[in-house]
Amino acid sequence: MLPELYNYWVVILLMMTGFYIVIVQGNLIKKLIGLNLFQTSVFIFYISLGKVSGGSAPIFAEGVSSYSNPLPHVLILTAIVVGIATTALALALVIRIRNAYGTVEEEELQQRDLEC
Amino acid sequence: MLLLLAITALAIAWLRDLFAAVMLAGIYGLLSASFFVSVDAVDVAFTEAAVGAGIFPLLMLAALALVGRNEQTAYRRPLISLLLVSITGAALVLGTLDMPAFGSADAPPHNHVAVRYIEESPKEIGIPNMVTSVLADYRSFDTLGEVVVVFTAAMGVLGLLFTGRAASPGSATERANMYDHRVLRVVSKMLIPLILLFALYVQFHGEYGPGGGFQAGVIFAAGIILYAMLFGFGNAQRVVRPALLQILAACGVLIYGSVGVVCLLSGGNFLDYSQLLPDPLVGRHVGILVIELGVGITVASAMILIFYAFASATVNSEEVA
Amino acid sequence: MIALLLEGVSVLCLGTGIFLLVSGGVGLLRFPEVFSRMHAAGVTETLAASLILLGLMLLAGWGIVMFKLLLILLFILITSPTASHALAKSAVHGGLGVDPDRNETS
Amino acid sequence: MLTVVVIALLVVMVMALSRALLGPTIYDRILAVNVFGTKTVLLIAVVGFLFGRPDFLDIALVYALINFISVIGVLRYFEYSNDRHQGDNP
Repeated sequence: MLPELYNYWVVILLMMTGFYIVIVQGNLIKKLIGLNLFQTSVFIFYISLGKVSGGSAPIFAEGVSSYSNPLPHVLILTAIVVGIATTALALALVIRIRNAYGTVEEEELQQRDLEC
Repeated sequence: MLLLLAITALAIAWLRDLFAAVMLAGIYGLLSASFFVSVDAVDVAFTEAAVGAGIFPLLMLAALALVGRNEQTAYRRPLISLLLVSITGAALVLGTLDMPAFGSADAPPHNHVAVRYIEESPKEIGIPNMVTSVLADYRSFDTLGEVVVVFTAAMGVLGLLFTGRAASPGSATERANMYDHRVLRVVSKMLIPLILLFALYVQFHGEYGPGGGFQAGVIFAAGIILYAMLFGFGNAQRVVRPALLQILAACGVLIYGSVGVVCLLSGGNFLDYSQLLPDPLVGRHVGILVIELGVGITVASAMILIFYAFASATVNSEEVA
Repeated sequence: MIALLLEGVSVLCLGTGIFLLVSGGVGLLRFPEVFSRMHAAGVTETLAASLILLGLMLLAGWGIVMFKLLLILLFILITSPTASHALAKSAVHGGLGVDPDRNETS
Repeated sequence: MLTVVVIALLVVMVMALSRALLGPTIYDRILAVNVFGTKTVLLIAVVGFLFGRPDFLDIALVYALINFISVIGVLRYFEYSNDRHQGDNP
């Protein structure tokens, strides 16, 4: 029972690291990296759900009997592209914040916000 | 393989210098893509490699060029958050205890929906790559939504950053480090046509092997970005004009939507390709090909536009700073 | 007979490839200075990679697979030296220059 | 035989990763990423053979391509930020 679930525990570890980075780190860019970490761990979780041991990649070929489940792959394909689109937008926002406030650290942002 | 992933993730958390964190994010993307290959997720590995290990670090670096590399503030209240994180982690681990074993064939998700797709899709659509058949045919409406998402993201980034003033080819930074890339420029002159050709290859054999519109678009954009990096943004913007790209991004989405409308006109419901041609099977093939083309054009031009926006932001802020 | 010979040669290629790989890896870790590490990494990237790919090609036999492997081999042989060249150039440019008169690496 | 190759590749990747983690200068890290990328290309090619699915090689080719572009990107960025801090370059 233990060795099979190893995969899911590593995914949870990655998720928690990403979560930790987002909470603790002050720098906005570092938060984005943490967010990306969190996102990739969700992808890994979905794909490892779809794996059938002994099944090969979901491309129809002669002499291959069992396939891995193709459905999570489709889901994750869409999710990766949407993920990169949102990260690009977030980075653009960070740059505009930098131009406006002159800093990217969370505390200074709050202080400057209170002042003006 | 997963152990390596875990180590990289922990290292990223621990590192202070942003530059090193971005480098490790690149390695993390590569590692997760190789994990996807070992778990038979071929298309996903393709996309994750092209996006997660390719475009993501490039975008982060472009942003870092503007924002500065070091991270001043120390950690804030690390212990409480560590406690919070470990509690949620424990709760999640509890959740996984009764999940099916990794890779077990009789797990619930495998034997209801997937069986129908694995059996029917080669017969109904006749292309070996089931992932593309589901992506482009059964679920093509969602893919349309996704293409629109990429398009709006590019427009959003343009709105935020792009000031339209293209970097003049002769500006100071261009001429300054023009001289020291002699070897790189010669090599990339050889490589870039190969890269673009490979992108087209990936685009059009999406039905038979791993590949498809997204991956092709990202590789195409990576080729152009390489050109822009080595030959300066002024020349790159002269070669691939931003205005042209905006039109291209729009017409990619247009192609996708118009295929749907054509199916509507010829009697089927929206995006049902079997109406396109008298013989339904060939109709589906044509439909999928055109859809992938539309997706490829939009993704490629969106990525290049985003990169131009970031690049023009660096040039402008340099004059301001 | 030919198959056996091919098999033998490919095993030989893979064997030397692995040996070079591991020695380069160890070199990467133990060398004191950036440029000597770059040399060690260069060994693994070019020679070991092409040997392993050659071994795979022999295994694959004629056909589309061999062509793809050839493509990958060519691509690696073109890109990795250029990448290390660019890396060395920017290392020197970035102030890490190894002044020639200092013979022993600190 | 192929499994031995896979194990050797994994060992070298761990070495490159450790070099990336503890590398003193930035160039060590870039070097480690470069070595890591090339080894992943080989790993995918060998794994493709191990499973008997030769169509994995497209992914290996994409890896090599992306690895080259990210290394060039990093160096280009690094030179660019040097120029800005020093004002004019030599």
